[in-house]
Amino acid sequence: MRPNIQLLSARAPQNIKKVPFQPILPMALRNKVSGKYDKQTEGGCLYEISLLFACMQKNAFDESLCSHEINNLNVCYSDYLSKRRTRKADQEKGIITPGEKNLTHLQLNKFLKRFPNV
Amino acid sequence: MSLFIRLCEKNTRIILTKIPNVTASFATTAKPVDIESTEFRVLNLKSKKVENTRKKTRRVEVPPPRANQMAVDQDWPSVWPGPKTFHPAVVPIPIRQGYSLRDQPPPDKYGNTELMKIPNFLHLSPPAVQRHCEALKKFCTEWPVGLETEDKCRKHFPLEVITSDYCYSSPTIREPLSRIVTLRVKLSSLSLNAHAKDKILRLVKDKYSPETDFITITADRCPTKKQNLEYAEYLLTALFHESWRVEDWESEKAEADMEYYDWDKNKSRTNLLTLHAWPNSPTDTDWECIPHVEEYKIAVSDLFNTGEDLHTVNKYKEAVKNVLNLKCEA
Amino acid sequence: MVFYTQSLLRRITSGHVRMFGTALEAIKVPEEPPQTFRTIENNPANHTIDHMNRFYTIAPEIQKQLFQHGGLTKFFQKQVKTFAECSILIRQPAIEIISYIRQSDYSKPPNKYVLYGEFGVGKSTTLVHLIHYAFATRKILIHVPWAQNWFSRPRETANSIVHEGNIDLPIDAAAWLVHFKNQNHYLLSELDLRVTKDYAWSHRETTSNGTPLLEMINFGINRIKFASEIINVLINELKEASRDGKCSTMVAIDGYNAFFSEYSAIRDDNKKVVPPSRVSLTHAFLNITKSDWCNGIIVVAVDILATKDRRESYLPRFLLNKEGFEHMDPFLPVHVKNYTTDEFEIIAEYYKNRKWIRDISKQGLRELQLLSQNNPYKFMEYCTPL
Amino acid sequence: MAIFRTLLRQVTFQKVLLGTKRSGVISLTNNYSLFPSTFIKGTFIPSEQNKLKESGELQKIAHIPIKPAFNDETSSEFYDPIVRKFTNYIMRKGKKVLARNLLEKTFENVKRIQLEKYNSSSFEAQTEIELNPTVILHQALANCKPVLELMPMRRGGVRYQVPVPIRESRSAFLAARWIIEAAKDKERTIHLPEKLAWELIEASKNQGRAVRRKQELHKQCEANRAYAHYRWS
Repeated sequence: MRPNIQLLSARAPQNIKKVPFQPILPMALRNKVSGKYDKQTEGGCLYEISLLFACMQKNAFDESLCSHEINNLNVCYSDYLSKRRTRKADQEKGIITPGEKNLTHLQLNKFLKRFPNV
Repeated sequence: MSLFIRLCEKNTRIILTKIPNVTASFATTAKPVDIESTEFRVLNLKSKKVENTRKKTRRVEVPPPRANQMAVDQDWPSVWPGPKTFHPAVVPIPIRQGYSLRDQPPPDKYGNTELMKIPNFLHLSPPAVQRHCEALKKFCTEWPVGLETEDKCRKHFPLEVITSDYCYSSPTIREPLSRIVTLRVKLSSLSLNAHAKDKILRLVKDKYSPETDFITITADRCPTKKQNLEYAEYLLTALFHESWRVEDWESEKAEADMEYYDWDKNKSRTNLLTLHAWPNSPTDTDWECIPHVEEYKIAVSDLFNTGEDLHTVNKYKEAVKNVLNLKCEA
Repeated sequence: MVFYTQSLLRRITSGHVRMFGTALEAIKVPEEPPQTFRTIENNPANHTIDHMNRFYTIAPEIQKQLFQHGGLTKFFQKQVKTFAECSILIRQPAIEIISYIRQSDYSKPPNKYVLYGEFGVGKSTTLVHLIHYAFATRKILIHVPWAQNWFSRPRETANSIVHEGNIDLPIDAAAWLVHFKNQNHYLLSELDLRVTKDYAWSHRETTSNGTPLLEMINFGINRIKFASEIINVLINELKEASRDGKCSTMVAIDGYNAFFSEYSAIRDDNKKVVPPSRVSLTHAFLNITKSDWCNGIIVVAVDILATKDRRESYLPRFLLNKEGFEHMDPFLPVHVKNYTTDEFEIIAEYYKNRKWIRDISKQGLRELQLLSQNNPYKFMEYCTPL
Repeated sequence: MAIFRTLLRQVTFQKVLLGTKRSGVISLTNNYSLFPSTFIKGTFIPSEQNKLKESGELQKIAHIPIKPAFNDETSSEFYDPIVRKFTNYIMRKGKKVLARNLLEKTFENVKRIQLEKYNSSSFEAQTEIELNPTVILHQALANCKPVLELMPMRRGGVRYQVPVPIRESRSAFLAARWIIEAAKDKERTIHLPEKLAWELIEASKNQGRAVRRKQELHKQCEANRAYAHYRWS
C-alpha cells in the first residue's frame, strides 16, 4: 500500500497564494549587533600549555628541563594579557584601528550608526 | 461601580448649585458702591496712602582731617599735651590695628575702635619728656659723693628693692600688681660664718640662686606696697638671726645628714690607711705622710661633691694610680 | 702547667706543619693571604702593647675548662660555635690591666680593678681575656660569670643554718662550686692546698684539718645543703693560703654591682623580698673583695643590666652606690670604650675572614659603622642578617 | 533680578556637580592615592639615580613632582626589594618590627647553618656552599614559583578545576606563601626563625615541602589538562 505523502506529513505545506507573506518587521537588517559572541574570538595559549604538559610528562615534572616551554608560555600569556588590556582601553575610548578586522560589538554599532543599513 | 457613578453625580450637582450663589453675592456687593458714592460719606476703612515724605538728614560738612595740614616740623607736645583717647584726624601717622581679613591689611585708623580702646602714650614723646625733665631739674639735689660707680653703689647699698609702678591713660591710677615687692640681696654681702651660711641656705632653699649668689624674697600678701616691703624686710631680718642661732639638736647631725662629702670623716680614709699600713694595723697619726694622699682626697671628694662624670672618674683613677704606685704602659 | 704547655706545643707544631708541610698532604691547601689581624702569640701571659688590635685564639680545651659553665656572653658563645674558634680581640683595657698586674706589689692587699662602660662595649669579653691571663700565669680563679643570676633567677632558696636571717641558694652555690672545680682542679691538686681548720657540718659530717680542698669542694657538690657555707669556708681558706704565699688568687666577678642592689626576686618565708645583702653568697663574695688579704688580684665589672633599680648612668660610683664604693675603695676604674676606627676595621676584616660578612663595599661598612656607633654588640647584631 | 539669582545658583550648582564628577574620576584612576595623578614615581636606589643622571632623563623630570618613597625603602646597600616583600608576607596584624626581626633571625640561622657546613667540609665542597642568606632566599623563592594554577570554573553546572597560566607577581606570592606556611607547620616549642631557615635552605636546594607542593600542583594541572580550553572560552 502506497501511503499518501500528504497524509504522512503532519501538515501539508501551505499554499503561498492562499496565505500571502506579510512582513511584520521591515525587511532589512538592524543597525545594531549584540555583544553575545564577542568573547569567542579571543586567542589563547592553549597550544603552549599543551606543549608544556608534554614536556613535563616527558621529564617527570622537572621544570628545569622545560624552561624553554615555560618561557614560551609566560611570554604568550603576558602578551595575551597586555593585548586584552589595550583592547579594553581602546574600546572604552572608542578608538578604531584602521584596517582592523575583528571589531567588537561596540565598535560595530558605532559604525552601523554612522552608516545605517537602510 | 454604579454606586460610584451616583456619588459622582451627587457631587457635581452640589457644585453646580453652589456656583451661581457665589456669583450672585458678588453682584449684590458690587452694585451699591457704584451707586451710593456720590450721596454718602464714605467710610474709609483703608487708610489713605500717606505720601512718602522722608526726613532729609542734613549732612554735616566734615572738614578734611587736621592731620593732612600739619607741618612736618610742628611742635607735637602742643598738639597732644596730655593723655587722651586716640583720634584719627589728629595723629598724622598711618597706623593700622585690628584683625585683618584674608589677603587684606589690618583696618586703618579711621573709625577704628581697637585703636581707641588701648591706652596710648602719644603725650610721652621724647621732646615732651625732655621738657618735663627740664622743668623738674631745678628741684633736683646733687648725686652723693662716693657712689659714682655701679659697684660702689652695690657695695654700700647691697639691698635691692624691686617694685613696679603702672602708668595708665584710664581714669584710675590703682593697679593690683603694683603691691608686689621683690627684695634682693647677695649672700656674700651678709656677714655669716660657715654654720650660719649653711643654715640660711637650708632655710631659703630655692630662693637662693648659686649662679648669681642672690637671695630673692618676693612679698605680695599685703594689699599695699608699703606693707609688703615691711614684711619682706622682716623676713630677711628673721632669716639672718635664725641662721646665726645654734640649736641643741644640731650637734646630733650624723654622716648621712651631711650635705657634702667629707673625706676625713668617711670610710675611704680608713681604707687608705689600712692599705698603707698593711700588714700592720693602721695608726691614725701620720696619714699625711702617705704619698699623693692630698690628690687622692680631692679626687674622692670631687667624685661625691661635684658629681660623677668621665672627668672626675679619670681624676680619681689617676689619683689611685699614684697612691698604688702604678704606671700605665698601654 | 704540663698540660698547658703540651697543648700550646701541639698548637704551634700544627701551625708549623700547615705553613711548611705541603709535601705530605694529599689535598693542596690554597694559599691564604697573610692574616694581619691575627697574632700567633696565643698565650696571654706574653701579651703586651705590641699585640694590641690583634686577634688571638683561646684553645678549645682551655675554653672548655674555663668557660664551660658560663663566662662567655650568650651571643659570643654562638659566634664561637659558628666560627669554629674562640678568638678575642686584644684591646686596650685588658692590656692596661695586665700591665698593672705585672708591676703591682703582691705583699700588699690586692689591687682592685673595676671595668665600666656602656652596654655591649666588651666588659665581659675583657674579663674573659684577663681570666685567661690569670689561668696562664697559674692563679687560682674565683670567677662569678654573672652575679645577677642568683638574685633574679634563684633556683632554690633555703634558710641559712649558720647565720640567722640569711638565705642560702643551695643549687646555685653547688653549681658555682662545680664551676670553680672545673676551672681550678688541675692547679688545686698540683699545689696541694689543704684545709687548715676543723669544720663540723653536722653530727656525722665533718671536714678535719689537713683534708685537701678538692675533697671539701666535692663534698659541697654532693651535699648541696652545705654548699653555701662551704663557699664561705673555701674563700676564707683561699685568702689564708694566698696570705701565706701558697698560691696567688684572681677574683673575677661580672655584674658586681648586683651585690649592692636593693632588687631581688628572692622571697623569705613571709613572702617578703630578701635584698642581696641578706644572701649568704653575697657575704662570701664581698668577703673576698675586701682588702684584708694579699697576693691576689681583684677584677670586677659593673654593668647597668646587673641592677634593676639604678640604671641612669654607667659610671662606677653611681652603680656601686656609696656602700659599694666604700667597700671597693681605693679601686682603679678602667673604662671600656666603643671600638676605635682601627679596631672596627680589624673586626670587619676578621668577620670577612670568617665569612660572617661577605662582599661588602667600603660604603656599606661605613654605613654599619655609623649605624652601630662603633658599639661592638650593636655591630655584631647588625652584621647577623647580612 | 530674582530670576538672575536663581540662574546663577543653577550655574554654580552645575559647576559643583561637574567638580564632583571630575574628582570621582580622579579617585577611581588614582586608586585612592594621596597624591594626584600628575605625580610620578621616583627612584631611591643610587645606581638607578645615577643612570637617570647619565642618560639626561633627570633634566626632563626635574620639575615634575615626585611621590615620596615608602618608609621601609632605603638607599642602603643592604636593601633588597625581594626581602622587603617577603617581610611583608611574614607580617601579621601590621606588626612590621616583629616581622623584620623574625626574618633577620632567620637569616642569622641560615648563615650559621651554612657556615657550620662550610667549616666542616673540604675545600672543593666549600665553594659550592652559598653563604649569603639573601641569595638563598632568592633561590628558594625561584624554586618554589609555580607556572600554572588550578582555577575552579563552572561549566554546565559542574565545577571543573581548570589549569590556567599565572602572572609573575601571583607566582612569586604563591612561592612566598608556601614557604611561610611550610615553616609555620611546626611544633609549638620550635621558633619560626629556626624552621623558616631550614625551609629556605631546603627550598634553595630544590627540596622541602614548599617545592613538593609546587610539584603536586603541577601534577594536578597535568591531570586536568583536558579542561584547559575552558580558560579561553
